[in-house]
Amino acid sequence: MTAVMQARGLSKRFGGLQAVKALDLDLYAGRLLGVIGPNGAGKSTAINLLTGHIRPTSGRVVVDGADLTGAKPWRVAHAGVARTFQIVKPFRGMTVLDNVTVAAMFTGQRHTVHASRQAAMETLDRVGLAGAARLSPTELSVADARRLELAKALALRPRVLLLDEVLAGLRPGEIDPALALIDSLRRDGLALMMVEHVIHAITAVADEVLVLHHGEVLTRGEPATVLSDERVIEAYLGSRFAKRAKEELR
Amino acid sequence: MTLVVEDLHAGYGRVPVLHGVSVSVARGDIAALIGPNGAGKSTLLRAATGMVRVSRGAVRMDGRDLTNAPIETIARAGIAHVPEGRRLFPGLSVRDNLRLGGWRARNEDMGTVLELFPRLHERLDQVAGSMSGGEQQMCAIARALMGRPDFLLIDELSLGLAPVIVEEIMARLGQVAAEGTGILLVEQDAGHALEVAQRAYVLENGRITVTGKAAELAADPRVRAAYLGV
Amino acid sequence: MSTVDAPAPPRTTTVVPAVAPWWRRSAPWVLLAAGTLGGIALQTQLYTAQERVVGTVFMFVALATAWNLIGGFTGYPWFGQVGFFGLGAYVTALCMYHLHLSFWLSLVLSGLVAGLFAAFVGVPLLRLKGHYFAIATLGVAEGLREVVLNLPRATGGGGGLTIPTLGPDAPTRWLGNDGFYILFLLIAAAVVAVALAVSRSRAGYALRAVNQDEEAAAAMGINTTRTKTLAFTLAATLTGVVGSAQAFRIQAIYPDPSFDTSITELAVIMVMIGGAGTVLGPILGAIAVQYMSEWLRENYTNAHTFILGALIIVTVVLLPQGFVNYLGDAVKTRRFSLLDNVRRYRL
Amino acid sequence: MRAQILGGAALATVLVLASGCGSKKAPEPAAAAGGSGVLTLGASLSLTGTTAKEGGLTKEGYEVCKKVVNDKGGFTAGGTKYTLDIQYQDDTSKQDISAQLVDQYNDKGVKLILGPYGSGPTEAAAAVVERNKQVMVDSAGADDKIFAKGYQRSFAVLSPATSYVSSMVQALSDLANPKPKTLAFISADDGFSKTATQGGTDKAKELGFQVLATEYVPNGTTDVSAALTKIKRLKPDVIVGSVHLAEGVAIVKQAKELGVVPAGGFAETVAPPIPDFAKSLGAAADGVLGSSQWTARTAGTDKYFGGAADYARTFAAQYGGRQPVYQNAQATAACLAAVLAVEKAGSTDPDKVRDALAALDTPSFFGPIRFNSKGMNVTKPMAVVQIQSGKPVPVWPTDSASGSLKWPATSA
Amino acid sequence: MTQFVQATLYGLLQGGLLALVAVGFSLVWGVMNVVNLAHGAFVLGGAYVALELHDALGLDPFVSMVPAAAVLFALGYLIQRYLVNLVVNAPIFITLILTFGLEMVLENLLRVWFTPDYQSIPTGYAQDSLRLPGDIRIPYGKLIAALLAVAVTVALVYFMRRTRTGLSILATGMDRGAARLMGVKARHVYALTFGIAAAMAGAAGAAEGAVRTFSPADARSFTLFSFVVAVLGGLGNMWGALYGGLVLGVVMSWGSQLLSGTMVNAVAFALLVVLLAVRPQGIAGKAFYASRVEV
Repeated sequence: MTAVMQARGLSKRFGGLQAVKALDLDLYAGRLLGVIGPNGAGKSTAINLLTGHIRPTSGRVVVDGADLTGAKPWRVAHAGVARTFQIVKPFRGMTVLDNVTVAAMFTGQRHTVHASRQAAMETLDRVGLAGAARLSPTELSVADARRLELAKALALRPRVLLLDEVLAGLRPGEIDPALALIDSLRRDGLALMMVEHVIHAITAVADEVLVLHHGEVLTRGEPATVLSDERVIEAYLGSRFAKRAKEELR
Repeated sequence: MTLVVEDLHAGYGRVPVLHGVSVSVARGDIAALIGPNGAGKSTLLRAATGMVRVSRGAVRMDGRDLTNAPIETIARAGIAHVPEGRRLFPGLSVRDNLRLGGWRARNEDMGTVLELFPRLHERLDQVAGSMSGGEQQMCAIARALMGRPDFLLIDELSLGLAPVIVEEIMARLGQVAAEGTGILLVEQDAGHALEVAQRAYVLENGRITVTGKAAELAADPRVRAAYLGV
Repeated sequence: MSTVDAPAPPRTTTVVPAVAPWWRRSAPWVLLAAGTLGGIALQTQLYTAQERVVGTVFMFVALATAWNLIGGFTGYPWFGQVGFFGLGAYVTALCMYHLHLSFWLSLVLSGLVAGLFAAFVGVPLLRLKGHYFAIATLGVAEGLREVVLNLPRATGGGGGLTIPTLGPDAPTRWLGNDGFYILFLLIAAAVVAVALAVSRSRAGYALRAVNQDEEAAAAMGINTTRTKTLAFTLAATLTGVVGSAQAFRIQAIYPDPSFDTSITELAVIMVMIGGAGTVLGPILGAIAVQYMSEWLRENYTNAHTFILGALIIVTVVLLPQGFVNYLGDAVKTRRFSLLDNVRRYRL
Repeated sequence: MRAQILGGAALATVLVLASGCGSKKAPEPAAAAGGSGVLTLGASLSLTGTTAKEGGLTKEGYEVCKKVVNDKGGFTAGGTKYTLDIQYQDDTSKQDISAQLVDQYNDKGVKLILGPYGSGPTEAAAAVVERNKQVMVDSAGADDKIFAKGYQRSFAVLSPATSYVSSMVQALSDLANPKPKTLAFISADDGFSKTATQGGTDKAKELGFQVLATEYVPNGTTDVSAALTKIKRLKPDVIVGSVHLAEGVAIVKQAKELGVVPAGGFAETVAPPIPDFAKSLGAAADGVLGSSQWTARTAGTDKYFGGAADYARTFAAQYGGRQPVYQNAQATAACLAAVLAVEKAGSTDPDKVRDALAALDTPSFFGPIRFNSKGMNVTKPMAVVQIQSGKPVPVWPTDSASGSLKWPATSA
Repeated sequence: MTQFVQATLYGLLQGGLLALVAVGFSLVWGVMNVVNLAHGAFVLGGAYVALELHDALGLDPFVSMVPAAAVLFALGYLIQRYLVNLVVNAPIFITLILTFGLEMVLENLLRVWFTPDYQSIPTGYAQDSLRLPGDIRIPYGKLIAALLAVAVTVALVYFMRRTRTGLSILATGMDRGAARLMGVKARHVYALTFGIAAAMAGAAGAAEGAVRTFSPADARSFTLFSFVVAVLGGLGNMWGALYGGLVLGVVMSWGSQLLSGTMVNAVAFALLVVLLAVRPQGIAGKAFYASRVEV
């Protein structure tokens, strides 16, 4: 099996700060890579590097064999890579429907306004936001705003989906449906990467987990193995969490 | 001597976020407000200090009504707010940031807060924006304390900090409270907060769903599952 | 230990059709056509000088609408519009004076040159944001004026250039007040039509997305650089056409009035007062401001700039988001109080 | 929703346009036939904008004309007794508004137009006057370019732009002793100043002067140091400025600052006769030559104003003792020419007034008024003044001089 | 060579004066993100105050800088407190248009009160100059003005960095919400900032009055040059206006030596556009002003 999206030796330096260092990763169709790490570990920078929002200092990004290193974000999007933002970025002056319509419209192929609106409506239906189509994004609850963010990414009809803390701010009761939705996307054959703080969510859906620390990969592998790794516990989880994690995994 | 938030309704524009929240802190106590991101924790603090308009309910300090007073009036009344994202003055030195903290009280004496956070001592002339996250958080709290507030509201203290640093700062907060300041601590990461606090509130979707002694909440299975579980 | 269960917040569940019915979509076009016909009908009722006044109103409708494409839809504060206005004017003057080309050909060429120049300078300029974009475009406009001033052989420098409109030298006869009224009416209608088409097309979605959040827009697959540059080029082309028509109308053109910053300022004020980012706002703003300024000038010889300035101040304090946007919000929320509106934006 | 707003507003738009502009009616007759009537002149003036100051002076001149003519009981033309009325509108110093105002006067039946201030607005107004078959007497648009277009219905009472500098060059040649040999020109960068410079350099070469340099400075600048620094090396005998007030003051001021001292002195158009010039520069203004359309010593009389000195008295009486400047006088003269032409034509019919203007040949307080085939008044000489003890003193032509040229005017 | 030295010195002096005119404009822009198009009218206001004081009391215009600053401070404070503060949270263009309307009003008032005449304030010494070897001249009037420009800038920096009020202005400029949390009264601080900027404009106007002619129509060009100087120098640095003014003065002076005299403005604008394309934050600007937070 070949990876849909590949990164090799991806690095980014901001002035004196090494935000991401020599990151390698492979995203496969139908598989979900979970990325965890403390704030400032370089998780969001990694996504920005993959999607072209930040130009890497060195390293390569390849999608389907095409080199997209340093390509502009819209080119990466056209190549089938969609993303969500950690801080949701709705177009506030537009309705929810128009927000998704924009995403459905510029996928690389030409779609008419008419067709895009239809497609947008279908996507909203899938994430359960159809009823809010005419609302302003500012009127949405936190959970619905996250749904909108996801709908916008899905409307691009991507093959790779990079999720930046989509579960943040969701109530316990809202996390499970969201995970079910993500799981269904995986079954549809999307290559997924999910940056997350909610660790038990990662363990529930991830096929592989990667831990970032100070911009470097601390470890990677099966969720259970990674979460019981001593270095991860020391650097990130802290002993108290590790104890609970162990109990839960058992 | 208490800070009381009563039946507070507030939101942004036409979007209500808080639906009747009541919280109170006494001087010398620490109260923790926990809940998921987006539940309205920050909005509660912002409404209490005048940064967000209150549509119904009241904010009172020692009986004095501060509802919808201008931000600076509330600050001058003795309520300090360490806001989300710390909001240090990035281009100014730590010294100038601290001076600004003491601006209202005309307090130029940095000795007390530097004792509390000795790390800041060697950073006094460094530009605030260039420090690490933990140091910035200490600077933000020190800046708030420079105003010698009666109440200190802290938003997401642990965000982005290494657990070790969080523990260090939490310990200092205990000291601060012991000297008579009331602290309202807003946290997504409930573990530490419930350890230092006397009282705790769980805020979900703009409503208080659980209140009680911090220790009891820490033992509550639902709270454990939702906010302490892995 | 007390526990309260939170009821779930109510959710709106009205499902709306994705696409509006045809009669709704075509309504603005019908109105535009009706407005244009109304403008032609109005002509029979006007004196010559009034034709000039209303013709100037049409000119500003076109300028404000063109400005709105980049300034309103895309959110780039374009403070150098008059540069392209003057460029169009001088291209027309040069074509007609030196090359003896017909006005109509010159009109097209003016638009093209203004557009090409915009495409050329747009790429570096559109990397700037906010006030910096404003000052850079202002610099380009002032620079163009200086270039015109310093090419006396071609442009006559400060001495100006007169477009031949009489006798054997004239490639195109002057159109007369009636002719220019119709010309400016048609240009205004055409520019509004372009704005309307853009507003409802893919490009319109792209421009608004760029305005709201450029980073997110790029992540949605929008080529933001191309989108911005196209909008800028389109706005500049239309502005160049307007400048060309105005040059032919006044015949004798000089650098200072052709590159007069107050033309840009007026266009910006019209868009802001009418409502940025809407099709209707700039039209209403242009009519209101130009009509008011003309009326004040005629009736208050010494104090007209004072009164107009004061009116502008009062208007932006009461309606910072512009008339059309205010009305839209107010109708939606059923809150019409202007004092509430002021409260939203004051410190 | 948006469509409804759009609809309502578009309707409102049409209504506003329709109600605001009124309906087309036949113009009211300008004057009743026989008996008595009012002759209405229309003037587009820059009362605000860049030439607001000069527009104000022009208006004062027109007002003096109106008062004097009406105080004399008006005038008679073709058996009808007329009083004079002048309508003003602000053109904000912009040419398109000036053109619009001339159209507006035409709509109201006002066929006789008094010129605006400045060459740009005058040029725009002249084109409209020609099309509407109105008649314009130009008081302040001096650029020869306006008259090169074959217009038949615009007449300028003032001497053309080319004579502004050439008159001073002629005066230097006639009067200066020791006679200067070398000249350096500084010209503002507008059409009028450049035309004047051209006239001056042509004249200088004709009279055997050596022109060392012609430097251009931006119109209206207050910093001419670069031009002066360049000229300093050349050590000209005279520095000649073809400028407006701001640049004119700056040249003398900064020359002093920079130690640029021509052996002879300074000569400048437009600026020196304006009282502000001497007031701004104090002692440094002394000795500067200036060209003026008119002085209180200008030769000639007419039946309304008498001689130039009488005019000055009349003006001072009306404006609180202030002495007129040439911009006032040329405006009055334009109005006077219009009145004289109507009298002569015996009618207010614009075609007849035009013919009367074309044939006009009369002395006046402003000097001779006679137009050539282009409509320019080339018979009237410019006057040259020299600032002496803070006052502009006419020194050339000698027959209307009140003092003699002091030369060299500067001392190192 | 002499010519070059003379041009450079003269450019520096002119630049100092440009800096004095622009420093208030730059302050208001940097602290409040308000581009004050009425700034030029404030400068003229100072010039007319000095003119009136000279005509009535015979005061030297450089002495009049103080009363001119005081009058303009009051005017600026009131305008910000009761007008501009009303739209501070509206999109940036609204403040631009508001101050544009203000400029129209002030310019009209100046024209009605002081007539459209060109004015100047004669001084005994302004046209005299210091002679250096090689017949290089330094005019006293401009020298005093330039030195005062430097002095005022230094005083401003000291005020901003060392005083309570200055610190509160700086803090409010960086993060208004956080400053208010410190108990800083934002309305007052904004009004104070605008007042200080207007005061400096007034002082600059008095100095301009001593060295050049002026009329109400000059308001525009004062604003335009302040704009250029502020951008060249960069925002967020108190020295920015001084750098920007000196650079612009010298470049324009050199430019008009090498090129035709009418290219001066073209040189200024070319410099501006190139600098913006290469280094948008200006010569000495700080990037963090781009990420200001306002509540």
